[in-house]
Amino acid sequence: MIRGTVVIDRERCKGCGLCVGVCPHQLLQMESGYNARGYHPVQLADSAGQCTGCGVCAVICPDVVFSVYREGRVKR
Amino acid sequence: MIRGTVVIDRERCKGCGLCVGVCPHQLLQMESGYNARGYHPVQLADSAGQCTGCGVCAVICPDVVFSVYREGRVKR
Amino acid sequence: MTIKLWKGNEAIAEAAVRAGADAYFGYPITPQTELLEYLSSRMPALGRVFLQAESEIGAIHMVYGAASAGKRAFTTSSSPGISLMQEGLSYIAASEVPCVLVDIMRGGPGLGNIQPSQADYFQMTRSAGHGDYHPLVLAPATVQEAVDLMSISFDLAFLYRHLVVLLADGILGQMMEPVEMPPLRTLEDQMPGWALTGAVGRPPRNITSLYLGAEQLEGLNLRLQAKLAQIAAYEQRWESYRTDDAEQLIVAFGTVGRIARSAVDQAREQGQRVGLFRPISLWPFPAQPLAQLSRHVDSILVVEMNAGQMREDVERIVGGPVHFLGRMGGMIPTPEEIVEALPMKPKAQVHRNGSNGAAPVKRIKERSYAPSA
Amino acid sequence: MTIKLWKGNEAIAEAAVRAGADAYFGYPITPQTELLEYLSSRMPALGRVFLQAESEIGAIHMVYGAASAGKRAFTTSSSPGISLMQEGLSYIAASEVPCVLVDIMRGGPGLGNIQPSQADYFQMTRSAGHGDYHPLVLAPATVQEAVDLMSISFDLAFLYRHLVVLLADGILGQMMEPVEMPPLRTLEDQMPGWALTGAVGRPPRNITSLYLGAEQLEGLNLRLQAKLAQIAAYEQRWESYRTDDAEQLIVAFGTVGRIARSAVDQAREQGQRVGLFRPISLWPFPAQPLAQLSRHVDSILVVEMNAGQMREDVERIVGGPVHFLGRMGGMIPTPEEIVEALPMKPKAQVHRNGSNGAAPVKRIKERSYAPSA
Amino acid sequence: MPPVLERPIENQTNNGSPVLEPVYCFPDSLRDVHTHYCPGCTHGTIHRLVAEVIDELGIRERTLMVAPVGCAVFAYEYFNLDSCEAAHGRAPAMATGLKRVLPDQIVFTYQGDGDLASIGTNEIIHAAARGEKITVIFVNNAVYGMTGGQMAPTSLPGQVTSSSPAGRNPAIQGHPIHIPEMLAGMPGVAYAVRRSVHSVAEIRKTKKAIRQAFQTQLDGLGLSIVEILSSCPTNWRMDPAGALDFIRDQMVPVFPLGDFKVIG
Amino acid sequence: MPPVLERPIENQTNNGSPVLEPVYCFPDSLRDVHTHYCPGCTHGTIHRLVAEVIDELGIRERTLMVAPVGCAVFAYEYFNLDSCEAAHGRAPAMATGLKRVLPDQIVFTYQGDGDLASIGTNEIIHAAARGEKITVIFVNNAVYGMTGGQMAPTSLPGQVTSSSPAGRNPAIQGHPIHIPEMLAGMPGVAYAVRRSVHSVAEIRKTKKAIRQAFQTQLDGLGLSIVEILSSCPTNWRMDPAGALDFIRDQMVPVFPLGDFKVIG
Amino acid sequence: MQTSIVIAGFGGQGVLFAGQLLAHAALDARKHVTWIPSYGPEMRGGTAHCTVIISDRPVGSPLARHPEIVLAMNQPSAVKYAPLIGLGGLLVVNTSLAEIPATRPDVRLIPVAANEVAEAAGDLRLANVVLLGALLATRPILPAPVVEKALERYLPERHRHLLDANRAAFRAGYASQDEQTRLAA
Amino acid sequence: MQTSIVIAGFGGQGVLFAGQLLAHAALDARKHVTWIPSYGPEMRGGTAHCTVIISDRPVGSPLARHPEIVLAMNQPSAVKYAPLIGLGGLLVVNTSLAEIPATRPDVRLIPVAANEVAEAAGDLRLANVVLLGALLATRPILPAPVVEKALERYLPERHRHLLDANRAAFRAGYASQDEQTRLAA
Ligand SMILES: Cc1ncc(C[n+]2csc(CCOP(=O)(O)OP(=O)(O)O)c2C)c(N)n1
Ligand SMILES: Cc1ncc(C[n+]2csc(CCOP(=O)(O)OP(=O)(O)O)c2C)c(N)n1
Ligand code: SF4
Ligand code: SF4
Ligand code: SF4
Ligand code: SF4
Ligand code: SF4
Ligand code: SF4
Ligand SMILES: [Mg+2]
Ligand SMILES: [Mg+2]
Repeated sequence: MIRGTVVIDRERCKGCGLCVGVCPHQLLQMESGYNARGYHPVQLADSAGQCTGCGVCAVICPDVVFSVYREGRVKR
Repeated sequence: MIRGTVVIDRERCKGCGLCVGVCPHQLLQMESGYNARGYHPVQLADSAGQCTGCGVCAVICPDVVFSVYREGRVKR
Repeated sequence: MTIKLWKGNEAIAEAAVRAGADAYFGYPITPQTELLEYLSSRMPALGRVFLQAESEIGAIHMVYGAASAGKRAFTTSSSPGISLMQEGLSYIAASEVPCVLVDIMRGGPGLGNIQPSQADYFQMTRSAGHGDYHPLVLAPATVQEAVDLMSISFDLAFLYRHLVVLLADGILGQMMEPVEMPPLRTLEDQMPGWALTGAVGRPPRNITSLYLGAEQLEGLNLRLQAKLAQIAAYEQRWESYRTDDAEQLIVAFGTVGRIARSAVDQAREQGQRVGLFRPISLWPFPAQPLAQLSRHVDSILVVEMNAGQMREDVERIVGGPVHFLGRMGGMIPTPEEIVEALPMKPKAQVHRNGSNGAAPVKRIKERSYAPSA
Repeated sequence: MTIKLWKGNEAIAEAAVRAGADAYFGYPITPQTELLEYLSSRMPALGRVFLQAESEIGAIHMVYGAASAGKRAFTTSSSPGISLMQEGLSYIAASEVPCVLVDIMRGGPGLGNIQPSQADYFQMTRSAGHGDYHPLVLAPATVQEAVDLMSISFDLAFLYRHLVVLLADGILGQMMEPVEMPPLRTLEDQMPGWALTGAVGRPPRNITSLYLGAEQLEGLNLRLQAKLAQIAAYEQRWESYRTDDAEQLIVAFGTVGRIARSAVDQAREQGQRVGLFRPISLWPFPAQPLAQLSRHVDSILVVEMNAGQMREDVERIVGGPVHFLGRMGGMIPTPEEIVEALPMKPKAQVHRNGSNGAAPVKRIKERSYAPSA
Repeated sequence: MPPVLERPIENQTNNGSPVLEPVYCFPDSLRDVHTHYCPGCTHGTIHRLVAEVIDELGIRERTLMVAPVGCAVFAYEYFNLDSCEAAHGRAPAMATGLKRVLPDQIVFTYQGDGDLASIGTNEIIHAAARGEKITVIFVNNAVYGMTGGQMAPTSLPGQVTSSSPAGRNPAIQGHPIHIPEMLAGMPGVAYAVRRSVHSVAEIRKTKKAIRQAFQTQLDGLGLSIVEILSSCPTNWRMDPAGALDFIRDQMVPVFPLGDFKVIG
Repeated sequence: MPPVLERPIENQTNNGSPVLEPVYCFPDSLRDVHTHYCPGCTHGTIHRLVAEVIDELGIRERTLMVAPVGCAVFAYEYFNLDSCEAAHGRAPAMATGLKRVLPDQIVFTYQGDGDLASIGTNEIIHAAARGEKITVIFVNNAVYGMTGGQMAPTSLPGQVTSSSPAGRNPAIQGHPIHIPEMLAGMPGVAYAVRRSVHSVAEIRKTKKAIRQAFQTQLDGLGLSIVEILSSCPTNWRMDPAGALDFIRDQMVPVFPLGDFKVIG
Repeated sequence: MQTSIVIAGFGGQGVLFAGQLLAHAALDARKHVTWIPSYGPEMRGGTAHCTVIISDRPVGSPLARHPEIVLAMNQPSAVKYAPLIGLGGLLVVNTSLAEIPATRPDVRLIPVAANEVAEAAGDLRLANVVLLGALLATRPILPAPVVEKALERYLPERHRHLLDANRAAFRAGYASQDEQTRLAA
Repeated sequence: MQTSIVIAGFGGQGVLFAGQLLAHAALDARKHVTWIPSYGPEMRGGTAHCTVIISDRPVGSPLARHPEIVLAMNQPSAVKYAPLIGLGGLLVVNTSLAEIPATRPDVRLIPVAANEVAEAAGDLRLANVVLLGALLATRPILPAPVVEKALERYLPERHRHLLDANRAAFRAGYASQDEQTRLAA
């Protein structure tokens, strides 16, 4: 399985929760804290390194919060 | 053949000539004189009583110039 | 009768309903949307017509149609939407079909914003659209006054077979104030003698604004002008506040009129002899009363939420330049600001609240022809 | 250079072409249709853009788009069509995009007729649409002057990034007169620094009229007002004719201005000391020169083909009521009629042509506030 | 069979011939005034057809007409009906206002192609979308007649007009617009057809369609529209008969006659 | 397969793990500013898709956007493009003006359903009829979002909105309007499809359609339009995930996804 | 000196062109000049007219409520304009299509059977130019050669082949009055 | 006497209702009163505020650039309005969501952990009413019973079931200050 990760732009997140529902490995959850705009931003809980960099979180996110990274060369 | 006739409202006629072209018996022709609006109105030339009251002149006339009469009872 | 808190937009809507409105056609636009929303349930509940149009152009022509049937029809909008109605309004006025329009003004020009403004003064008092006419324009300063004026607007529209405009701004539309609502009027279904109803046993009626011959169209215009002269004679409305001994006169309408009232009180407390002239009918402008008042004061300050549109009328009527304070784009003049703009300063320096570090106020304040020339 | 007979509409169109117009968008309406028709062959022949829009609303927004690209874009219409453009014009002015509009006025209100009129004076000089601004309005009296003003209109529009309006009437559009056409200008394709061209190696540019914050929108308005003040300072245009020793002053613009010129000559022949003040820029109105002139005359007569729209400006500027002669709906005042309307009668009774049994002239002629109050 | 009035108006003796009965008379729903239409202009034909249908349905006293801006701008003076004159393109909105407050009356608009298919497209589409129970008589003569023959959205490819002097070029000015086809897809539209008046036979079919359009309204089924291909001899620069041939030979191929939607 | 940027922007080492390559980055064609859209509003999703397509086609520096009046009124602040802000409904006319004078640039409008399918129907239809070579991103959320959730011509039958408190009643307020279906019949239209953003799979399909729409313009084929079913959690009074389900369960049955016209 | 001329007739009789010809000639003669048509839908099928004003100084109103000269090409025009003619004016009337109207004593009346003269000159449609010729023979508001020259210069391309006929018609019109004038003298 | 009150917070915190409640109560107390919200798109997800003016005579401006009383329900509101408060004014701040801002010495500051108090009273969403209680305990611009009565009369139908909780929250807010006031005294 490809290994990957995501970088979360915490301040862009509006806490809508859409990404949480689509991550195939349930790696995303809402922070209890607030960001500057008063939203609970999402966070990656991937201690086991399960993220595949599949990018569906980025696809569903309306606020371009995620950058997604994957191991190895980018397929073209 | 049904016999009929038409009454021409000479002042309504604009001399467009459309009726002349459609009368199956070529009974209509333009007057050489003018009516009050400066048009050559159409006239019925039916000395032989050929008009059947078929009404196609009335159908084509854009200016409601014709009243059409036919012998006998009106069909319903 | 009970007094209740009403939101301006909803109060105006309810007042229209109680004044017997038969049909409403409108299109959403902030800050008047609550009017439409309120009517979307209220009108059908009474078996009357509510229809959201596809656009303001659609709305005004639906009103034109319903009004042509002799019904009490109205629409509401805000500045950009009003611009779109200009052609339709001109048709309505020319056809002498009665109708009522509510304009809850917002900041312009262009898309501007949704904040309060008075920058439709010209658009509404100087013939809406092309041609020579003026709508009858009423400018309330409180929600109660808006209700009261709305209550008579259909009557005026039908009396003169003319376009009546209720001209307010976002503040009046959005604010809540105590209101005593008039009762629901039940109107007998009396069709006026010009209404389109179907030509039953009478010659057909036409409603048109087309007069191909110049003499005919001049005839229409002379008829319109005569009617306008009548309206000017009978329908001038205004309020004077503490003007009896005033040395300085503030002239302001609508929301600014009520703010100026506070300014008058503040200035009086500071020992200045200030009064307020508040035109309620903007067309016909209450010219005589203002002209008369102007002869007894030393200075006149016009305050508006625009660049000085009513000012031009005031200058024409008083026969010379006046002082002016204008805020635009949704900025709302404060009573303090108005007091400060008064040309004559009080002799004693007076302590005043509210100067704690706020940014310096931008404003137009001048005494010359230049920009309005 | 050669002088040729030109029909007004076609001459204006050709002048626009020669002034470097890049794009025209328009919709047919009498009495300006020849403008569109002329350009439908002329613009493509030069590889420029001609497009008949689906409506006046479409046309003005196409102009808005093309002008946003930094091009010399224009449209033309007549009164009802101009009403439909009010929202778009307000957007254009607020976005500070330069563009040119030609309004060949016809009789109103409503559908009215297609005869000449000057009843868009208010609509054009008092902020077209909602919000605080004035277009720069130029009113030619002859076909030659229309050509001359059209020739500079794009330059003015670009200089100020503002809306410039050529305001004429059906007579000027339909008549032929000798014209000396300026040469075809070749403009280098210099894109102004604000134009939308694609953000190549620079930050993106936005053209908008939206300023959500009240302070921001007031900022825009102050900028607009400052610009208008500049325009008012630099762009006043007028003509004085035989005013040096005048006791009576006629004020008239456009077509009526040229007719009034004949009236001045006729009155002078009858021994009356009459002069003409003809504003060429209606906004900015040439206030100072008129104010100055007004101090040296005994009376002022405003003549218009409307119910007295410019009269309000004149009254404001001279500080009191003036005499007025207005014809409407396509009726055109004659020189004789104007002479007759002059308030001071000549001492000697003078023989005058043209009174052989014509119907008595209907007109508005008054000296009070009432209908314009 | 010639169109027959339901009720013969009068019997009369004509030059001593046997009793003749009127089979074709001036319709009640027209006023006996001179129209300003050019000689041979089929606006007149269409007026007559509409008037005959209203007569035959017996609804003259409850029918309201909304006239357009276009050559038919004076239609309200020619029809013997209560009527009004909408701004250019806005007739469907005005008709909506009338019909909504007078739901029992019959309301129809009479509109040209510039009026309905150019400036007023929004109003007709949304009246259709709302399913307004009105009837629309849509007269397509492929030009702006009133203003002197400029290109309309319905002008034919290649058609020379006063504003497409090189002929309408679809690559620049687009293709003609097909209104009934476009409206037929909407549930609010109950009847959408195209007819023509270029021959006696077509005129008769057009009358039937107009009748069905009004019947659709009487039955409360939704919006009904009849597009009618019509001539403009003046601006086409043709004689009246040639103009009818032009409809048949040039327009019908671009605007196929037919029923695009018939409900009820 | 996840959408892949043509050019990986940077390589970086993340927490000592092996070299990770970016497969999903912030698009060049967006500005890194906070948007005012409500949480979960798919306007944001659609913005991103459009930006990615522009990036991938390499046309950022020659693309001009026309923003609408609606919730996307500030789109011009969010896209990293030359852009302008049209009056309500008039974006296609403004785009026409731009494209006609700059035929080599890529011009697109971004419009809501109130903007395009209500007040601006005339402008979109005539841009389509003329075959303007522009691209239209049409965001249908079945309400007027910006003004607080009033009924739109696209509102569903029965849908409760702030101006149809009893639910939209087709007998009174008409049926929803189907724009791409209506435009597909016009020769000037080269690409007319409907997509949705209610799931990852649909979002990917939507992106492909947007890409093809821009390609259609690049190929000079005619007007291209992608209607996109979009959510308005705020005015629908739903949570963001529920709003996506609403699209899937309620909107798609009324607005079927699909290709109504594809040329080239 | 200022002269106002109204030319009126049926649409198709060339009244607008006759006026333009006069206007062109006036410009060639270095006069101030305006030409204005009646316009709009009432043209359609009905009557048309235009007004030409020729002057030594800039023209004020391009319209004349009481023109000095009227060329009436048909009956309705003759009826409409005869009473409007200015004091001491001139009415040229096409007797082929109009009866001679009653006129005031101060108005000079020139009847011309223009259709017949035109037909003789080669084309019935040149009645307009015939009337112009008759006018100039009666009131030399412009030198006849200038008008003939204008005919050459401004006849539209599609009518070029009728130039000789036009010239002939103009001269025939001129001659008709020349003669009459001589007779009257 | 005229008092201007601004109530500000996140959308959803009930700031508009709190203001309306005050306005209704003021009317019941036979005062002149106005209420005006912030409106438009900036409400969305962001902050909302309203202004209530209670007066003995007709209210001029329904807005106050420098309100006497501010109820700040969140951090941005506290930051925005603290410096705008009028001379000798009052700032009630919800310390559950906002830090205590720096204020001028003339401004009285009332910190209330409104979320906690509300939660204790039965519902987190009643923080607005808690703050109202605290306000009225500090500055009796209206009699507390009138406000309680207003709560009964004007609580929207769909929140009727929360009436008791509302009353409890109001009293808890009131009590919190009552106590503090006593302590401070
Ligand atoms: C707002 C507005 N724009 C333009 C016009 C000018 N106008 C009058 S009729 C017409 C076109 C009519 O064409 P059409 O609808 O096809 O009718 P037709 O004359 O061909 O029967 C136009 C553009 C107008 N009166 N109002
Ligand atoms: C002429 C005009 N009319 C009305 C409005 C008010 N208005 C602003 S946005 C909008 C509706 C937008 O709805 P939609 O296009 O569906 O976009 P959404 O907000 O749903 O994305 C309206 C009616 C306006 N600004 N201008
Ligand atoms: S990239 Fe895939 S696996 Fe990783 S967080 Fe996102 S959705 Fe989950
Ligand atoms: S989808 Fe985006 S905005 Fe929504 S919670 Fe996830 S990261 Fe935040
Ligand atoms: S009724 Fe028939 S036969 Fe008689 S004239 Fe008319 S067309 Fe000819
Ligand atoms: S068709 Fe009618 S108008 Fe035409 S010539 Fe015949 S009778 Fe006259
Ligand atoms: S211009 Fe055309 S459409 Fe109009 S009346 Fe004449 S022929 Fe008919
Ligand atoms: S109101 Fe609706 S469409 Fe607008 S931003 Fe919020 S969720 Fe999106
Ligand atoms: Mg047509
Ligand atoms: Mg929407």
